[in-house]
Amino acid sequence: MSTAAAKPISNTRSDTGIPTAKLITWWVIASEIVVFGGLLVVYIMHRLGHPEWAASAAHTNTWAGAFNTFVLLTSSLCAVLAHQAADAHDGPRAAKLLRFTALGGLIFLVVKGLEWTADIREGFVLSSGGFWSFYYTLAGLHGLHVLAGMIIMLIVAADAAKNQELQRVECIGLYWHFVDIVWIFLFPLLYIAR
Amino acid sequence: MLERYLTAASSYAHSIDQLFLLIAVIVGFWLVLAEAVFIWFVFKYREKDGRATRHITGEEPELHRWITIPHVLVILCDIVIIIPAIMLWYNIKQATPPIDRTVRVIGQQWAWSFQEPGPDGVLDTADDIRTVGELHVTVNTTYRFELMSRDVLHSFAVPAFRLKQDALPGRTITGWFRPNRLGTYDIQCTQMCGIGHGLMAGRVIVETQQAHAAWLMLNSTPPGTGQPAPSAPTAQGATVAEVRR
Amino acid sequence: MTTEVHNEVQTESHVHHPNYVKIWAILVALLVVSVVGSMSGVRVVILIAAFGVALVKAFLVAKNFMHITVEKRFIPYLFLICLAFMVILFAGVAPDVMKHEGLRWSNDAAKHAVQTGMQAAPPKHE
Amino acid sequence: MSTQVQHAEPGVFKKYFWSTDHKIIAMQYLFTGMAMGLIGGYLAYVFRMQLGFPNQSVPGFGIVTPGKYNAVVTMHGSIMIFWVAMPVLIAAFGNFLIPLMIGCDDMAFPRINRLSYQVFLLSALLLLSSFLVKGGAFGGAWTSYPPLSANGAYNLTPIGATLWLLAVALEFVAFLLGGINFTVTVMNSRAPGMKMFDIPFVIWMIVLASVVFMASVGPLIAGAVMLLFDQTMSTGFYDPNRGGDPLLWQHLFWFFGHPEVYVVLLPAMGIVAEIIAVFARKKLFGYKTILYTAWSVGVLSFVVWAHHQFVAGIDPRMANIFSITTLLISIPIAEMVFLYIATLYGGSIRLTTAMLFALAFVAEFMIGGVTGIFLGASGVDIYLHDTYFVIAHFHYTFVPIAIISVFAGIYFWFPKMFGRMMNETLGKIHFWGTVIPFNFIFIPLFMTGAAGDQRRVYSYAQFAEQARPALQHLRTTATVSLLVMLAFQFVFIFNFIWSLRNGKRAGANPWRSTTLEWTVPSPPPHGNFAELPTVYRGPYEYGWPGRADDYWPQDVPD
Repeated sequence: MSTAAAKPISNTRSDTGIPTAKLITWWVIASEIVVFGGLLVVYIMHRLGHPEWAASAAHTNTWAGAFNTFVLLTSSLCAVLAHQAADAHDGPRAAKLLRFTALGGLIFLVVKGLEWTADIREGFVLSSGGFWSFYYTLAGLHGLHVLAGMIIMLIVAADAAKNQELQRVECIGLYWHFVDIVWIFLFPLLYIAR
Repeated sequence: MLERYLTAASSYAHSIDQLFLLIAVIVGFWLVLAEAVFIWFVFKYREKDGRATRHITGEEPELHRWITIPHVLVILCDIVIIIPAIMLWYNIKQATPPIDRTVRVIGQQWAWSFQEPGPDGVLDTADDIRTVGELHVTVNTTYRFELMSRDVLHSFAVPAFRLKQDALPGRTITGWFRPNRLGTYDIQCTQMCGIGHGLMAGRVIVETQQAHAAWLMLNSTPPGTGQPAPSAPTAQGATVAEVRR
Repeated sequence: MTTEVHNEVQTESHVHHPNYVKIWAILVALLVVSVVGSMSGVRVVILIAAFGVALVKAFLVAKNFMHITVEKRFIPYLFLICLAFMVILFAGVAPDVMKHEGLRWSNDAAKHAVQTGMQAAPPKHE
Repeated sequence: MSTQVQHAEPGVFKKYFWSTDHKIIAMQYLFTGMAMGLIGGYLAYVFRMQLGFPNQSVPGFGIVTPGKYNAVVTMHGSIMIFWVAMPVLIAAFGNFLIPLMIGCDDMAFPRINRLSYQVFLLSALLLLSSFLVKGGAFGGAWTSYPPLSANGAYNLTPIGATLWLLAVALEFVAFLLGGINFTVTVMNSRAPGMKMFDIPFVIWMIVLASVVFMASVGPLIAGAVMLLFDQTMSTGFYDPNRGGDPLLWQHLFWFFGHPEVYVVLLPAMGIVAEIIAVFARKKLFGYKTILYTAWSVGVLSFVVWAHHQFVAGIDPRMANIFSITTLLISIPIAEMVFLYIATLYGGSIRLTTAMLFALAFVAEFMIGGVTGIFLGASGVDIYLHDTYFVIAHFHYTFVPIAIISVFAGIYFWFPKMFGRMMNETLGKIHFWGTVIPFNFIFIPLFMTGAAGDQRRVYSYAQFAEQARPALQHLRTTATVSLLVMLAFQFVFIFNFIWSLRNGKRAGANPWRSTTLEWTVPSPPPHGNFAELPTVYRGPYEYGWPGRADDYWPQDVPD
């Protein structure tokens, strides 16, 4: 999507005062809120209805979760700094910071991979009980968003390095902060509450 | 009004029919009125040369009145409908009249099986009568039913009783009915339950005290015989019983 | 026209940047708090450490990193409406799914699962 | 059409299949939707034949076994809602009308728009492919309630069930992409001077529908993932014996499923509003009031979902709340209809085919609306739930929405789409041949429903009360009427194709309408407007006193 084709005029108008790219990002985030929101609502009501799941929840690795939270928070910092750089029309710096952010995402996914391998070694798989089904589904859905975010971020970074499409830096940043916020809630729900 | 289409054979069937009639009258009035005005407008304001159209925004108070007045009336009609509707719902699905006898209704792919408490009137005792596809009840007796499913969703529906309740696997859902008319009536499954959905029929036989007593005597055998034939997949079949322990 | 709009909006929305690194430091501190809190056996402390802190962190990120407070009003409202719908969903579904018993119904299977589960492994913090 | 064009040489392929032009994408959606509509109609023919003339070999299909019957009804429902109503009403008309009516050259994100259609096409092909797989197409009803849908041992169509789920999920993705694009375009890309209340009503409705869809579908997407895992990875999200709950899916499905009804209703209302205004030569009666009622419908639609589940095993106390909200939503809908009728008042009504269809929408939709009251009243719903009364009710809403209003829209915008007029005589034949049989299909079904006919049953032979000859006559009547209605659709198809080549050439503004799409040549060139217009007034300024013309286009300065 990053090939700089001739944009329609409709894309360059801004009746709301919000640039089009930013506006669609907000709407995408809104639609993601209800996807994650729905899944979380369902998980929470099951968790409240099934106290016995706490036993399974006790097996999750709080330290891995905490470290991943730290990683995401840091990558969010990089993202917002990249946005700052883009505002200052410093494309290369923005690109560098975006790549750092994507690196954070990579670390996050690696840690999650190791964590899951350990869980599966212990015999906890997707189908071994209610808690684990939700654990893998929630974290997996979030992980997919991290992955997607990374890919888009690298594409945006490639453009930004050439000082092109700098407005996209802020958009992908917003999306990344949203993914971060989702994790901020997943962390206590999956790792702490027991 | 509904009796014209199907006999009413339970204590609350008639009140459902009455509510149906009430709603039919109210909404029928509105429908006829609206359609009449609509057609009249289409005819009266058809294109005629020499008559220009009028520029009306609809904000003019003297015109907008014609929207707000029916608007308020609709609200009133809604209230007139909702109150009896909820009262009826309360009487059928929430309030429980004094129960004379309890039967268990079990849905499975693709048959209804029933557990009658037998002469001692207590479920899960040796003299229970298990039947498949046939429920024997006594007229003018208030029955409590325990509804369960062995596999997928089913819906226990007796149109003549105006009775309908879904059966969910893993759950026991109770309700009541009071047959007040002798005869044999259909039992349907009204929830899609697989390829046999259209074959999942049963009969409820409303009989007199004496007839029912005779039937009890005849069939009250130790359990084991008359067990409902388990239908594929049987794996889930056990769970209901297991959960009951 | 477009570029004007861009600049206009962007400057307008970032007149003064918060110190992002400071915000980040606060977030990390809160993270530590929640982890430490979760180690304490007390249920109330855990819940506050877990979810109270999570709310604060989410707010900080939304405010300072996403600049949602200086964005056009209807954006935060849009998100709040979406969240409100989720609350409605919870309110409508919980009576059937979260509860295992209600008026004229009882979820025997779920009760059974809870029962056996609790016998198998009584959770620590119950 | 697009699917055929794929095989043509790259030039044509790029023009008609890979294009990012909103008009081409609209045509892709329109023709795909119409093709799916033909399939849906054929399926209706199959199961109506089985019901009307039980257990006889259906010409063009064969013997309808119970399993095939379930698959056919399931696919009919899914296709008509997700692959006909949605793509034609929202995507096709939305894509075609939004940029033209708000006065810009294209969607804000043309490539996302193209992607949206491609995902949609993929979902359609995925669904159709399920007819060919082992076990056949999914037969667990369009609501796909678990455990039946979750367990191949129960539904006996393991592959079909998964394909159905994937297809629906992809379709949701397609409409999320499209809907968000629509919303952003209308919010940001309007012509200078077009304020909130200068936006044509149909555009408002399409955007509102997109937003309602976006906000309601999320939980179901999550739920679909869970169901997919239940089907393929042996999780137990909906399995009561493993800590799951079958009721959960019903809640997630209807939390989306009921707003979905309004997602397709509102654009239909919008199309009808445009046409009534033009051919009655009248400003919409209380434009703002209609808008407010539409908004309140959109909001209320989120709090009524469980009225689909009154007897589904939800806590009976909850039913009371949802019964009240359900009757509440009847108020704004009723007011909308009143306002449409009031728009006719004082007008000068020209009964073109488009207008006839638009008026028929209002007349028929009223019947669908009032019969909904029976079902919203929880007490009566105990008896009517899952009977043919329900089927007749929602077909009295969905046929006006997905068929009648769509025909109205096509007859109305055909000149703009293809530069030629459709034949009015054939159009009127098609109109009467569609609307009259339609009533004779579903009025008998109201009766069989009142007599207790339950849904999704391939034969009533097992049920003494339902097997009465009187009821069978009603079913046969419905079937015969359907055959008549389907036969008359060929008149439309002929008219459509014939008019493409031989129709009378249409000028830029054949209906003497005020909105912006009529200010450009028919068909509009790439980029739509030679110079982008400026808007000076609301969309429905007809019959201004003291003006030569009885209409005053939006882009003409005073």
